[in-house]
Amino acid sequence: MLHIINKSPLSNGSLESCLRVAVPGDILLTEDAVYAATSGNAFEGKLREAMGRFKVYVLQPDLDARGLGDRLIEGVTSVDHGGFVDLTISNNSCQSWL
Amino acid sequence: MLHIINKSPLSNGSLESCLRVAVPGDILLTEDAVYAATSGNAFEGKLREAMGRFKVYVLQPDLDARGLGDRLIEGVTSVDHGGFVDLTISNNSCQSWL
Amino acid sequence: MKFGIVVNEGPYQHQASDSAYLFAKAAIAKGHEVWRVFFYHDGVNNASKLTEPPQDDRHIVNRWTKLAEEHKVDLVVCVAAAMRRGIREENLAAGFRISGLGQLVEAGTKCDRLITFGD
Amino acid sequence: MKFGIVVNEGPYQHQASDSAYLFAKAAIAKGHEVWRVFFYHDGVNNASKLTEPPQDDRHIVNRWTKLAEEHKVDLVVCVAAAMRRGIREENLAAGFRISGLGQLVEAGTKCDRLITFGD
Amino acid sequence: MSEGGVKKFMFVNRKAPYGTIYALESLEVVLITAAFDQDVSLVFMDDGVYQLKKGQQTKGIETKNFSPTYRALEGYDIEKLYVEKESLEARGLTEADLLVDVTVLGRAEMGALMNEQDVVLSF
Amino acid sequence: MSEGGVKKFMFVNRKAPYGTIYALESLEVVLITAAFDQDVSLVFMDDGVYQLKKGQQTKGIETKNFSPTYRALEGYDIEKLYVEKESLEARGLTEADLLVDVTVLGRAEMGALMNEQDVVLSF
Repeated sequence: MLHIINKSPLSNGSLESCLRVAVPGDILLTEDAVYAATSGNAFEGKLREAMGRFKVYVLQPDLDARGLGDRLIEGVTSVDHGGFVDLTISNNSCQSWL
Repeated sequence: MLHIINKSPLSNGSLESCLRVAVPGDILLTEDAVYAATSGNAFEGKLREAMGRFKVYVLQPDLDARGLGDRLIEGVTSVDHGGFVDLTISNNSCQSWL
Repeated sequence: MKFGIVVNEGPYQHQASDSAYLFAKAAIAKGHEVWRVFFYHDGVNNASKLTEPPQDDRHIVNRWTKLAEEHKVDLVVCVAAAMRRGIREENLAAGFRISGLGQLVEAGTKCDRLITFGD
Repeated sequence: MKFGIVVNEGPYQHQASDSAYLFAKAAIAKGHEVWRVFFYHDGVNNASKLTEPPQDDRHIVNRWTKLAEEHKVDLVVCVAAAMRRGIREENLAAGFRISGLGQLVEAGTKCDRLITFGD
Repeated sequence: MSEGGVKKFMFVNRKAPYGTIYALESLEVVLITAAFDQDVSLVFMDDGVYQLKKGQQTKGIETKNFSPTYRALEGYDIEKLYVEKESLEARGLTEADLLVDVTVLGRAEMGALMNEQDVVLSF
Repeated sequence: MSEGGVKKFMFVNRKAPYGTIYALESLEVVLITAAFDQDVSLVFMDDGVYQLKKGQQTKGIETKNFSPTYRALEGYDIEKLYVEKESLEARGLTEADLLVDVTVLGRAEMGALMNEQDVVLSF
């Protein structure tokens, strides 16, 4: 299952809820959730821990819009909107943690 | 200053940000923030600590709507919408932590 | 006391508009003046006269109109936000008027208190 | 692949509608079908033909209309949500149609994937 | 996908009632989905567990109390209601506080159940 | 209130750009408020500090990049820009990452500044 998160982890609990409950699989960080994949962010430790269980992707156009293209945590995979589409296909289902 | 919070402390960081920054004064919990004033909630410890510095109010109609009228933490003062109006007057200014 | 109120969210989706209305009603009941309500961001959607909620639900738009009529509350819809969201003279409910952000600043300067309701 | 998309938020206020559009465009560019976009909750506000954003900004409503015309995407607006928010036939933009929640369920049953964009 | 065109639909409710409309509109689509003879599950986690709290009294906010609808779900053969244990505990609630009978699942069981679904809709 | 009908207006920005419209609409009302000769302060805290990040490139999301507007504020005599130190640090950012010169305040100083205001608008 592909888990899609769109909220900053420093103001909203969606990513943390996903990490607490979800069976390990793919996570895509979009919109304001891309901040979770930037180095130096207070959530970095939790994300690195999650990367042991989940494969983490970030939507690059959303990261670029926010001026953080050069801060991506190593090991997070960058995708464009086409890659987003591919992820929804390679997984049998998807869930948006709104 | 009256600080108005309307988000649940378990999904959103608004109340915590207010407690971190605000000069001690009055806090009014409205809408989904009323959950912060209920006993047994994981935020209870932080709220009790804040009550040493802030005077905490809760909007009773919002608490009743959510079926938690009987769970109010002792020491939190209940007000109705008229009491909300009075609080904006007894304070020189107000800030909504949206 | 003279109150200004800011509403940042549309009707029904968030509680903001309900909370703002109940605050305004309580202030008036206590003898205060609600001088202006400024509808900003998605708040402009409170002003659509095409709104038709289920019969057993509150009619948020008509409630504002009635408040304006009975208590001379000035209901101002932010023009820039309204254009972005399809609120214009042709679908504007009674009691509302469309104007600029200067009306919000004016509410800040002229009212004793300005209270914001949003998400 | 056959995709269904759900949009829960109105235009401009949240990024949801932008993200949904870019996803739809990318899916089509890869040769997939976007069978239906269902506009739910405040998402119905994407369908107002009265929308007029600043000239230097994207026109979210017209973008959906164009996508529907060029790629036969079925744009469905939830009737109950639309009534609550003042979206009706008279202010409905081209390419959209108003229908019931059954259309969302049908998208879930008939599409290979259903992706939700919201707040 | 399951046999005969029936899919597993899960409705994940993570938001408190009244602060936003999602809880109310979720109920509407759940009823329609059941009418289409799909396999329907409702999940309540995070602040969504508050939707099921007994004793909601909405007169003071002049809004319709829709919580009795949860009790009516059974009449539409919607019987799979799951609540996440950790979310309930973090809010000081127990099953006795809830309007309806539910199945309480630990977070791992909840995750496994989500993973089996064909369509997940979030509210 | 300050003398001569001038009030202290503070605009508190706590949300990230692009995910929601608040940052953009905040800029519009800030400019108008300055045009009305009021005392204008801008605060950036929590995810609001991200609004000032250098290097925003919005082509890939087909949305207007409004961040250059922060640089134009000075031309309208809007010079009181405050950033909360703790919010900046929690996001791994420093003053060198920001588009404009700001005054960095600790949380206590920020609280004291808020307390002096006549009108606080939140975005």
